Amino acid sequence: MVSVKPIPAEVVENREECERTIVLRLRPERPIRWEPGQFLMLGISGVDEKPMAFSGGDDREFELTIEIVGPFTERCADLEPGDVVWVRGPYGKPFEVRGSRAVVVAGGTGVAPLVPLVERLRRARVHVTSVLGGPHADRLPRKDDLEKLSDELYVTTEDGSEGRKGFPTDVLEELVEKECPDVVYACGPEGMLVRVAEIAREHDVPCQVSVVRYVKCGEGICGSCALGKGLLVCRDGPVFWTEELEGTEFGGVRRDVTGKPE
Amino acid sequence: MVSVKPIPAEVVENREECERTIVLRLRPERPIRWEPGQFLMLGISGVDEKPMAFSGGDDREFELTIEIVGPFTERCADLEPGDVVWVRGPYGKPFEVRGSRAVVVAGGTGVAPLVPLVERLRRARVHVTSVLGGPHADRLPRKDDLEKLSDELYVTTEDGSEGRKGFPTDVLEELVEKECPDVVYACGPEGMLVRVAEIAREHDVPCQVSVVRYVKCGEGICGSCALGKGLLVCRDGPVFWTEELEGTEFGGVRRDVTGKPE
Amino acid sequence: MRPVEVLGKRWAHPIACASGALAAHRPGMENAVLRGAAAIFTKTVTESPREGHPGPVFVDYLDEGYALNAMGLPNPGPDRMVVEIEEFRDEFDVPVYASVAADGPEGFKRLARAFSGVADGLELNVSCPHAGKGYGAELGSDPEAVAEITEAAVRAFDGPVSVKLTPNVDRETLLEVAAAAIDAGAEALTAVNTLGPGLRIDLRTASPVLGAGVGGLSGPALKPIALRVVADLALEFGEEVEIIGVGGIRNGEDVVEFLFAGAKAVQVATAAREKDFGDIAMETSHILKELGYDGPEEAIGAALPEYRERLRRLGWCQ
Amino acid sequence: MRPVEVLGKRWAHPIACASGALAAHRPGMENAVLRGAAAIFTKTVTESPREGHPGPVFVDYLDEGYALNAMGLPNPGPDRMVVEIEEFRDEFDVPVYASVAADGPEGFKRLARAFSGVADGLELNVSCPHAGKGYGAELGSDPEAVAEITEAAVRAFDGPVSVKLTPNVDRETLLEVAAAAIDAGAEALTAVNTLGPGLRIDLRTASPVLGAGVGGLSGPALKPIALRVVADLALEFGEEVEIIGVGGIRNGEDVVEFLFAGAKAVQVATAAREKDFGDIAMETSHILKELGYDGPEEAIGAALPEYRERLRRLGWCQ
Repeated sequence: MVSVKPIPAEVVENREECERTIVLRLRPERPIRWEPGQFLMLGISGVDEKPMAFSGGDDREFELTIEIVGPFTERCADLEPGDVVWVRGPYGKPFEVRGSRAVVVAGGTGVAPLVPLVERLRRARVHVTSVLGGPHADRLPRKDDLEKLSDELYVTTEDGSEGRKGFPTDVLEELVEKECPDVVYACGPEGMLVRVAEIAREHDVPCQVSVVRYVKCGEGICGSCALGKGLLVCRDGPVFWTEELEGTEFGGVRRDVTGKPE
Repeated sequence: MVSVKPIPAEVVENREECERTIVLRLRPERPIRWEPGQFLMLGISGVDEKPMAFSGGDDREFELTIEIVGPFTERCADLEPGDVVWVRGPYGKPFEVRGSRAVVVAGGTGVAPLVPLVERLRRARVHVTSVLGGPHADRLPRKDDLEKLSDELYVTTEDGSEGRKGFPTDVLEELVEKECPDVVYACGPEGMLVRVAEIAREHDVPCQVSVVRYVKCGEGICGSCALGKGLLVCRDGPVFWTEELEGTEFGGVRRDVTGKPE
Repeated sequence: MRPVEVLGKRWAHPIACASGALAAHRPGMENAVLRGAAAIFTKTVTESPREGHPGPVFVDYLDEGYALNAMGLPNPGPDRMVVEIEEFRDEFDVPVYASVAADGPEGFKRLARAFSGVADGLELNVSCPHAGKGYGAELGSDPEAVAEITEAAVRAFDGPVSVKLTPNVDRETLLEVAAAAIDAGAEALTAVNTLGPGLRIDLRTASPVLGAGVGGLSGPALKPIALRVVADLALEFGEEVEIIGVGGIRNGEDVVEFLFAGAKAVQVATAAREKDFGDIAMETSHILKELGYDGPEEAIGAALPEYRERLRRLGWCQ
Repeated sequence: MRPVEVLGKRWAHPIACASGALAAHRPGMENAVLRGAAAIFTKTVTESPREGHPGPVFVDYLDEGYALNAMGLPNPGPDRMVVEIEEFRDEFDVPVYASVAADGPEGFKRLARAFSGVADGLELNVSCPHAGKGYGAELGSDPEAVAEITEAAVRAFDGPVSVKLTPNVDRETLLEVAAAAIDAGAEALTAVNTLGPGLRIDLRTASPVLGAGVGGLSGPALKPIALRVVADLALEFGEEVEIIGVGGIRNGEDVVEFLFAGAKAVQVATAAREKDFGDIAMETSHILKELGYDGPEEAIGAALPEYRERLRRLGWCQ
């Protein structure tokens, strides 16, 4: 029987990436083979455990891009090199590499799984245009990495403090017309993902999005991340082709930790 | 972790071999790879389970030579083709093939593991002289098989009703002088084995004997078959080089099912 | 496979989704049904919504035969679960049973009322080994508490009630608890909840692996314990109640073992990780046929005569 | 590794041969010691010799994390076991503890007398799950019975007494049983005996696999249960008694987990199938060093502060 046990991982680096966002570099006791789009469960002993997307690095040492949003992620921010955390994974299905021209749309910390995706796409000789959006100039995580990795990067901020004023979907609309991409990849707030899916559908471009739901067990048992139509985010996702999501709670119901719609 | 679970085996044949002795031919649900000298635990549901040496055949269908000595073996005698018994194994260490001339000494049902041993030896081009002893002419199990398989067969009976009057060890004494074997193999009553070991030692011939003790778990846990000097019959035996047995209870203490010396 | 009648409903086959697995809300129920579950037992609902324990809530030691979990009964509360069940019913015609837990008869009564006319039956969770003070197995190891709770629920609910038992009691107490549940009106017994709780310790941090500290043991290693409980219940009460087996079931052979032990139907939880309920049902059907049984009903309790015989030898049975 | 003081004796390291494994008689004890056991707990001795249950007495489901056994306490009786221990002592200077079982205080008293001046200590087996009516776990789930038995044995024996506990009770009963044993004079608690009993059924014959019908569950899957019991006992009684951990220990990491949970020493049974006690001791020594502990004594209870913290959240601890 395959078993995914928590293993210790040493914090190698914990850097402030931008406002309220850190990048945690971990070295697990044993290598973990992962693909862009997959996630692991990150545990801090005595605190809690949360799903986090792989966000760069390799099997022996990888990065997580973490937004500080509550008690658990605040504890993540306090981690120092040499500290031990616990990781189990990898879980979930990765992004699929397809075609020769891709547009990658990142909303805030949604950039996390997209950094290694862009790297993978470029290695597969796919032309990548990336769009990164955030509320303002200090909330554009992994901007430098995306810039370095992508063929082209567009930046948007809601207040116009950097790049274009507005939303990454504004840029996407232009890009799908101009660039005629073979595929669109996106991760970010669900509202943004819904809009990305619409734009892609309107232009008949296949589109993969990485969806966030309460993932508790990570193993497809507890049901908390069920999305409808038989889909579980932890097993069947978190990356879905947008047509798979039709008729599910994607873009509709979001549930809190008790399972109640928010 | 390696696991040896009971598997069903179908009775293919149950033939009366000679007085109070049957040969049971079994076809296990899955093949069992065994070597001459190894044994299995034979279970009859709701009755009991006992160790039995492999006594011929192959991985897919093998034979057991069973003396009827009590309630369990009486039930064995009642088995009919199509009946299902349970087997787990193989357990124990097999005989070692060595040299080019061997003498094989069988006392009564002790012949059980020796039939396939002789077959194996002949396949390895070892010259085999066998000795089979029993109380009288109707208690010489597997005589025909041994005769066919061995280069030479000597038979002894205590009452002289067949072959030489006396014990197989009488023949062995002559053979070790005459044949100068490289190795002696024996299985049978412990008194006989002790004598075989003495004769072999006197003539400096290496000797392997198969020892019988109460084997209950078969897995080296319960300790019932411990022989002294750290040896367990089920794991380190049942086949031992006679020098391994020095200082053990072999030839001395025999214990009943409670562990008490008999 | 032939349908079976369980807890007052017709199930397409004897394999349901266990409480704790998948059916956290409508989409969870949907997942279980689309993967072939013949009936749904919801995640346990408490009087107020619960967030559950901190993580890790599930740790997979399946290479050692088990998993530990301490979800901590996360649930949206009865009002919302009623809506989830109703929405589910709009789409699917599959029996849904509500698993409920409270800290005493009053709470169980209120929950029973909430699900009256909504769920096809109730399963009383008096057996969760990690629910904490006043909940779960603490109640379920006390025959008097079980009697009061069962009576309260049976009176307040308009359908069949099953009591889910804890295996973490001695043999005598188990039979007393079961008798108490039956006397109080339970129509079925669900056997068993997870074992323990169990503890695993991180050596690096010298602290428990699970967020809650301890968790219930599930998976293949639970099966022999669950089977024994089912067989003991079936010998003693098989004529009076339906027994629903749960614990470590992964395949058709496991299901048949439970049927032979006296279970009328079974539930699957941990194995949902790797297998669809429908596949297990297919396997069950094949194995029953191979063994010469026309359907699951015929196989129920097939091993009990011989089991009784063995217990007699141990002095545990007349 | 540094020696440890357990049950009044100096053990070379904290890993002993558990009762039930190997030490059926002198050659069995010899096997355990030659393979590195620091102390020997004999197979359980009853007032009269016993043949044990019909086979199979042991079934190996270790690919599912467990084994089931129902040896049925085969033993040569106290008179003979005394001789076996004395013969063993002529050759080896290793502590030997006699495991004993009877159906009440009188029997335990007689056994305690028989081993006085012979064994270095007694282990009271009130926890075997398949010994049958009147024996084993039936007694060990009743605090009063345990109190009487322990008192009788302590009075009649001239050395330390450990009570071996059953895990097959609820948390509250477990602590009551332990308290009863301690109040009656037990100097140590051995935790735990095998789980269950468990049942597996042959599908072909529709009957139990084990000769006795049911058997105790041992192996890796027992470990989390045993660890939780050890930790619960250590939190509650750690100052008053020595705790000897047993259940599913296969390697050095397992031993350290038990030390962290509060065990002063451990016993190994099922894993003796695949590994020598001495190898497990070596592994333990390495791991302790890696983790920065000078010896086993320092590691005892290292996880208890955090364990207590988690139990507090569950309301199970002050």
